[in-house]
Amino acid sequence: MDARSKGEVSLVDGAIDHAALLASVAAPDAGATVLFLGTTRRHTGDVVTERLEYEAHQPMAVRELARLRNEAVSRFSLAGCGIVHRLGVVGVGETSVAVATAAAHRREAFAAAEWVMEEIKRSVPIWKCDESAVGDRRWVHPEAVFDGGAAP
Amino acid sequence: MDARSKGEVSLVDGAIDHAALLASVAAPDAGATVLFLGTTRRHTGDVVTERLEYEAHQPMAVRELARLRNEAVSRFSLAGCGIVHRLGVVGVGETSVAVATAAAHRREAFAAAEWVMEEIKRSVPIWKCDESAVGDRRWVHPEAVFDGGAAP
Amino acid sequence: MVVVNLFAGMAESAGTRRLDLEWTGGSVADLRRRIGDRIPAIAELLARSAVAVGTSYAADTDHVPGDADVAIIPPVSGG
Amino acid sequence: MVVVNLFAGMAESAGTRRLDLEWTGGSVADLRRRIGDRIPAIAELLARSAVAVGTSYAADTDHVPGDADVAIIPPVSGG
Repeated sequence: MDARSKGEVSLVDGAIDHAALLASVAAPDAGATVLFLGTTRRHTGDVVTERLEYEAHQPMAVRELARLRNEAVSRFSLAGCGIVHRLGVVGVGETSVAVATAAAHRREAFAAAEWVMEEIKRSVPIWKCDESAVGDRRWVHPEAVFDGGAAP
Repeated sequence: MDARSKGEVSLVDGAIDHAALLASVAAPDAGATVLFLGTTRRHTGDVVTERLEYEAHQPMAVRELARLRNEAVSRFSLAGCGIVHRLGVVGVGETSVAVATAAAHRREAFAAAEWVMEEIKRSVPIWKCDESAVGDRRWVHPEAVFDGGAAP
Repeated sequence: MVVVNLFAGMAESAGTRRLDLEWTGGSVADLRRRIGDRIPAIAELLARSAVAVGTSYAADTDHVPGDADVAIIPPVSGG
Repeated sequence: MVVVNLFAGMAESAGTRRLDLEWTGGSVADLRRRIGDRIPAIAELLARSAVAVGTSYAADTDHVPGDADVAIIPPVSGG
């Protein structure tokens, strides 16, 4: 981890403290800070979601998140980057993932936060189970072939 | 203003309450929320900034911010959008502008926040004065010809 | 009489935030010339600025009534 | 003996989060076949999954020692 950049990665069981995450990436040479929050939404097409449940291979997920964080720092010249993913049950309107990036200029801060989110969805061993209002449970395993991009 | 979308615009004299701004755009069908914070940074090239001072044509700035907010809501199908710009003295590490966007999907939330920031810098009658550590004061009026894009 | 409101670097260069000018009506272009003649120090920045009559941006050919409240909007730098 | 850890929809389909298989060593491809034969209900998802030996992703030709701890990583859906 780049000693000059701020922020960490973590998996948490309860509500994500996004104010603390923002504070953790603050730096005097950061002119731009971006916070992304992924929240459980009620409707996806015709499907009504009641809550989501997240599960992870925790040691691999933490390591992969740290790798993404460090790659984002060097790729986008960030002053800070932090990622928090919540596990367990996440109700509608609650936050499952938070990414904060800080950079000298806004383009890098935006691009880095978007890139980290793309990569989380592509390569970090975390899964969600969609629980509908009528009680159906469905683990989500997208059909696209796992491309091994996460391999070292 | 679209009655179904959340969030407002404002000019404030003190610290920006970004947690309140985030909360103001929350919506059950928003799966993605982006918060952008523009903060005063210490170094710009070789120049060391001590603090910035912002001034606005307040009624025109509020009206222009509201126009941008509403255009962002319709252009990016946002569930919510809020903008706060601080006026007066803003020290290093303090936030001068905050934009929050909420959308069903992250691409729209990111794109809208970036677009709003571009437009704020292009068209809203707010000006900054850069005060260096050695006491120089310099109002910033970029050389590019004002293109009248803000005109109705 | 027209009231001309100045902001930021323009107010600093002019040494005032408000100019009161005798005015019986005319175009925005006419008003620009009057302001530039009165305060040459701001002529260069004025040429790069927009003009609002009331709180609406106005083109150089637009009319400025005799009792207007006008704002000069130099290039912006918020954010 | 190899310990195979299952997650998410794969654990749900298998009815367990952990399989203990007799194993004296072999390739990842061999292990995939053994798992699929043992629990046909997860064969389709297994074919779309990555395999980690310890906490490192492994290719089908990689060796899985006789005492390995293995994780099957089905397509991810975090975020």
